[in-house]
Amino acid sequence: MKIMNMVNAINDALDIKLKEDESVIVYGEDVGVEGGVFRVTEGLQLKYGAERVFDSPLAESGIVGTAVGMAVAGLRPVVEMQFCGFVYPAMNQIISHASRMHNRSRGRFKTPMVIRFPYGGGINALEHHSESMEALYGHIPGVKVVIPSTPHDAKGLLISAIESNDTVIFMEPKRIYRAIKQEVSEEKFSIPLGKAHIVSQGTDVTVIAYGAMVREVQKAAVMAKNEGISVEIIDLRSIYPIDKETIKESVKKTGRVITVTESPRSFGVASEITQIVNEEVFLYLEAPPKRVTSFDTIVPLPKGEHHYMVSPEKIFYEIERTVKY
Amino acid sequence: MKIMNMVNAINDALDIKLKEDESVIVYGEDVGVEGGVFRVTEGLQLKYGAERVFDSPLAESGIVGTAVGMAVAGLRPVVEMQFCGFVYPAMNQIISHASRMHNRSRGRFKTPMVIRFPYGGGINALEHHSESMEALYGHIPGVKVVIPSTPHDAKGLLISAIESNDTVIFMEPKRIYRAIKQEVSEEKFSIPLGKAHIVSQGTDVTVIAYGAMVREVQKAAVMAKNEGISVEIIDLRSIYPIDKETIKESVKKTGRVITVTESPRSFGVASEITQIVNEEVFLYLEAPPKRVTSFDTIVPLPKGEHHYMVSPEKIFYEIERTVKY
Amino acid sequence: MFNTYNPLNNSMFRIMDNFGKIINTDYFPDLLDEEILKAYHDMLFARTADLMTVSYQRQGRIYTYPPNYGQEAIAGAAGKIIQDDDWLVPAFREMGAYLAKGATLKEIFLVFMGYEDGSKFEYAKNMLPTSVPIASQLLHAVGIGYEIKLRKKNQAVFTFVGDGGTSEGDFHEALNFAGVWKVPVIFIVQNNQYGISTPFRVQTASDGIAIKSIAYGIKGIQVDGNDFFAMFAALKNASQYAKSGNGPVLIEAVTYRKGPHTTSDDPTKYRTKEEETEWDEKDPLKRLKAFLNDKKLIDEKAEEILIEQYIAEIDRQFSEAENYPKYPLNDVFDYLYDEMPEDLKEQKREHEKFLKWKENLKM
Amino acid sequence: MFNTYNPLNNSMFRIMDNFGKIINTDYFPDLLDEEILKAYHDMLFARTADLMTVSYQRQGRIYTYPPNYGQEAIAGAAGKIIQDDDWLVPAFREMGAYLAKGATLKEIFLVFMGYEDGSKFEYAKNMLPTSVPIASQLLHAVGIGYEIKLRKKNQAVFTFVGDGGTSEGDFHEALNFAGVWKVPVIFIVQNNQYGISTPFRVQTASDGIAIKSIAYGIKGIQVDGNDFFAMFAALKNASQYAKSGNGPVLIEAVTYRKGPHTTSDDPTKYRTKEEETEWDEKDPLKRLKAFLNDKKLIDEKAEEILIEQYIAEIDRQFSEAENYPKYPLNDVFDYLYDEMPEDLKEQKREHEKFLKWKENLKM
Ligand SMILES: Cc1ncc(C[n+]2csc(CCOP(=O)(O)OP(=O)(O)O)c2C)c(N)n1
Ligand SMILES: Cc1ncc(C[n+]2csc(CCOP(=O)(O)OP(=O)(O)O)c2C)c(N)n1
Ligand SMILES: [Mg+2]
Ligand SMILES: [Mg+2]
Repeated sequence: MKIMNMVNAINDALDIKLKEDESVIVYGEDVGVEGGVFRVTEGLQLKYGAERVFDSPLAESGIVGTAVGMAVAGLRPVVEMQFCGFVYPAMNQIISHASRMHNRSRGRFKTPMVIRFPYGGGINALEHHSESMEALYGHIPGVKVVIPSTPHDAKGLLISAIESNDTVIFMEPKRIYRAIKQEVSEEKFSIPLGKAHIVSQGTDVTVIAYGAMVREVQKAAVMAKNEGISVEIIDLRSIYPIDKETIKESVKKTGRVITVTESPRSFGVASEITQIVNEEVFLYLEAPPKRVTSFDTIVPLPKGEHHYMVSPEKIFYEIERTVKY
Repeated sequence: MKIMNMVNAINDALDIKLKEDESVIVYGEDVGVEGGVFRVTEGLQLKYGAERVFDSPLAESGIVGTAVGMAVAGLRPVVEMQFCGFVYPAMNQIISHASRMHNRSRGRFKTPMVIRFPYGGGINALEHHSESMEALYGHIPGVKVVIPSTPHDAKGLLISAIESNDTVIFMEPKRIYRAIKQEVSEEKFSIPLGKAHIVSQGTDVTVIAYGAMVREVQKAAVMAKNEGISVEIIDLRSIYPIDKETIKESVKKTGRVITVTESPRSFGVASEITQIVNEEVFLYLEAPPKRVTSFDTIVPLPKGEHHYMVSPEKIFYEIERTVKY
Repeated sequence: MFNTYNPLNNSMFRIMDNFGKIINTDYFPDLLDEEILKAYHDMLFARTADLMTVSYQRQGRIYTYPPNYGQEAIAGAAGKIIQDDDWLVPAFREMGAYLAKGATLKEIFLVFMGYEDGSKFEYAKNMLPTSVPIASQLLHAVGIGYEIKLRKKNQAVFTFVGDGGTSEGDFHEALNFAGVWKVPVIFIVQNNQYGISTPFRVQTASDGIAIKSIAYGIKGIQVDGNDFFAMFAALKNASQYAKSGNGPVLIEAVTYRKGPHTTSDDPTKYRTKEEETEWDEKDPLKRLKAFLNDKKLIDEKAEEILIEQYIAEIDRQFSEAENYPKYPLNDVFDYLYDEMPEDLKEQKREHEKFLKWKENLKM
Repeated sequence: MFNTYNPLNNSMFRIMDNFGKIINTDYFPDLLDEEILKAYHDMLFARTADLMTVSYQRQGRIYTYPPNYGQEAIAGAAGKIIQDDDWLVPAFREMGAYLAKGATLKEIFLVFMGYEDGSKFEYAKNMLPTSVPIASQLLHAVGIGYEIKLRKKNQAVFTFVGDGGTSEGDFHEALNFAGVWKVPVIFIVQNNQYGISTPFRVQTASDGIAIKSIAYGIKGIQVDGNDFFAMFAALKNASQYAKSGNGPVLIEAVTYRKGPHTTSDDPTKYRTKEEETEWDEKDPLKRLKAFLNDKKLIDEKAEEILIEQYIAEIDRQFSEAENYPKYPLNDVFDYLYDEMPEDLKEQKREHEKFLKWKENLKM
């Protein structure tokens, strides 16, 4: 075991896979010499050479499109988009190819590739660096979407993502890149994709989150506990496939559910969860499934970001209202 | 009044706006000489000249990106993407600029522009021509998303879209481009964006749809009527802003709601509507809000499309189950 | 070759004139007479298949189809150069290359009949399915090229795109990455003068396409795409050049789409009879046939019989495709992921429940 | 000029050598001594502001900032050429051009302090805000150029991008559209040798950037970007050329980013001291000052006083920015749409309700 933050843990996962599987390739803007603007890939080029860990030209469609080709040819590319706001030039390659090649070729060609990038607010970044658009990716048939909330999960989930034969969008909550440290095994281990994690058991209300919001929910749960409210916290871990089973079982028990995201409000992950609980456990519902999200606005520049970001207080506020409903 | 199909009606709206406002500009791939692959812009180049209605190079980011510039400079570009599956190369220009320029410049620069394209299945098109990804656009803060279901609506909504000072994504259900004919006024008229339309009143269940699905719902409603079920049909018309008021009032009355879309199931418009009714009229709900959608798969090639497309029977099936719940 | 036929010199690489006369012996390929005849026959087969496919479409037996008519020399020559181990990353208008690589007509028909199954192309080694989003496939070719280079394999990647496709950002990114990475990729631009109705002069103000190679620091050559020998020689040189580790090559094959864009297109709306006639004189099959005629290698009688055999063969494959089993519900779901997620299974089960209900409804 | 200094000739356009000597009198711009001195002072101001901004950042008083240090001659010259009516479509590393166009330092500071309000640039006529997604702004410039052409206005659009930005698809699409549409757009590529840590040779295998103009059938010129006179002359010619209806021009300004990419970057990780020293000799201010010195136009004493005035002025604007009012909740919502949708209003109301609750919570 070793104390790691999420940056270390992701680096460790890449290191393990680069070492054990010569088909793994890591590239993107500034990931080679510099080790990425967040230093996630630091040291890997020195260890595995500039043919396997390298800087690409500044072109996201180019990065993802070439990764599709590499994957088809038998490599396992793990590419980095420098920020969440710079994935969009690659959208066509993601939707039209990374997600479809397997289906189009009737399973003949697989695209085992990971597209990783930092996302989300809270680090005082300028425009285009702070959004949280996992719902867009979740809506694209043929990809998987994974978001870790701790160093341990980041390592285990990334290893699974690299070993998956499908295209995985791996979103890294950069706000907690270095904010959370924990003991993580230095051995190889993996966490299955598509399975949620019950962070803490509770009886009064289920609160579902992922990424940096899990920690905010934990803070809110403490406030709630002080008021005598017992919160069950679910960390989704995968946005798609979404773990209906865990959600269902929890809401059956609590009868109440709130989803917390830092994404725009409408057409987001919260709505999907609300649809699921309505379809699956309607009769267990004792209050309307609610959402605590950011607004349907563009993430403000740093001075306005506090208005936009979901706070533990706001989560607690909704917990209270839901429990009292 | 004149009998028009949707292609005629859109052409008419463009014609009216080109005539009365010299700042309106129409361009895209093959829209000039040929009048578009669906002939939507037929005759307009002859009438308004190749400087205002013209063929662009084959590059969607280029088309949308230049439109942002034109809009900022005071024109009102109406650009065509040839098919829904070819919008993705323009995603960065849509998300990073068309939706944000107004906010970024604190209202100094507006982007009055319309991005129109045919979408949806049912015309035996090959891959990348048939999808229905309105939820993606709905999730992008800063754009409006509009979908007409009749020739009349197409004309009135497009005129509003062109006159809007915001960026409007205007999705045209190509399956009913020529399938529905109706009397449409030749005069200029407009239909407000963001307002749904009650297609027919009913008391037992609310069924919400838009685009080509409205007609399918109407067929299902006839089946339901034969079984003594009274269906209220709402045509959403705008995906964003979404007309909560109309949805709310209807569900208050019926207590039951089903949303019908031809899009992938998860993270779609149906889930958003379910979230809205839960938030707004939970206590009126007598059955779980349901969705009839396509699958979370890629639209199959024509021979498999019947499996994928939502049928009146399937809508009726869900109506029955919901009413009997 | 790529220095002599530098696109900056404004010289189009040609070997044979419009009448089948050899005008450039320096580069005349080292091919046996039979090999040339075989190439001619392959092009004839492709043309016959193409024309028949159009007529199947007119009969309503397949959906839209993009004819290759008039462009056969490009794919024909490529078919001779691309080796088994090489990769083919196609666009959609190079049937001859598909066939040479081992794709069957039946599979091609299946695609245009609306079955994904066709796109598997199981007998075609190292060939990707058709890519509909224009120019996006070029990046896949570059990625494959990277794998080849990394693993030091003796392969090249051949990838196709149209003149319209050169306007897309992905064209730029692909050629640029290929130049930086020095990968063995041969980019073949079929400049058939139109992208649907849009003429080449609307796509770019540059002087042709080959010249764009300069922007990427790679080799480029403009070739008479209706000249089988020129295409053969250019592709052969490009392949050797790329496989020797020198990096990518851009080949602009100047040609003309004699047919419509697809079977739903009407070219009379945007081009003149004169223009079409002018290009008729440069027809690739006509020219190769004239060459063979001069060499007394053409036997009209035998050709007629051959064409009849072709027709029979094409018809046979077409009816095999027409008799293809129904598209099962499973096929909608089975190939999305390597392992189907629970939720997709549930969506399928739910739909099956509905189908059962529907059966009862009818009874 | 664009024929003589054709990028294919491998000739970089220079007027002044590293020591301020004029080596090319043919193109020496027709500028009065005072004008040159003023230009030097403007560059000095920009440099002072740049260095001070970096130090504000080091003090934690603003967020990340991308310094222009070493590249001042490019924006400095552009600032002299861009007219009031002309458009400026910036990237983010050309402060001098912002200032010349009428943007205030205060506004620039506001942006880097995290207020959108800065981006309004209300005194800068026809100037777009900073565009962060690399190269995407070039297409806006082309669209604006189209409006100018359509309405037959006597304007040009000046737009900036970096060497890294030339790898993006949007760079290609913008230059290609501009070529086809023949719009009055001047593309200024600041080739400062790096895109963050990525050296130019990783971006493209081409021989510089100017040469890429050939791919679009437009004029291109490679200019010593640290030579104020060369930049001035090239931009002036480009502006005249474009405004006369000849179409776009691509200017590659060869320069060096003497500072870090942004204040969060550490260049020692990816470049050598030797390289930095080598470029120090080509410093644009040093060179222009040497020229002025030779002409006896530099008064060191006066310059010191000036710099002190600059510092005071910059500090004044900085504190104005620092004393900017708090960011109100309204500002998150107010500018999304021309008219705020009901639902957004409701989201705001709901949040205000929560805030009220929170107030009570604290009491
Ligand atoms: C990204 C994208 N945009 C638009 C289309 C629609 N489309 C199909 S073929 C075509 C024209 C292609 O022209 P060209 O590249 O010259 O190839 P050709 O058809 O002439 O072989 C267009 C616009 C598409 N398939 N993909
Ligand atoms: C589309 C996009 N991808 C990535 C980034 C992150 N990024 C910001 S600046 C930069 C390097 C830009 O290099 P260059 O174009 O040479 O400009 P310079 O910074 O040298 O002025 C990168 C990769 C971005 N802003 N936009
Ligand atoms: Mg073409
Ligand atoms: Mg740079």
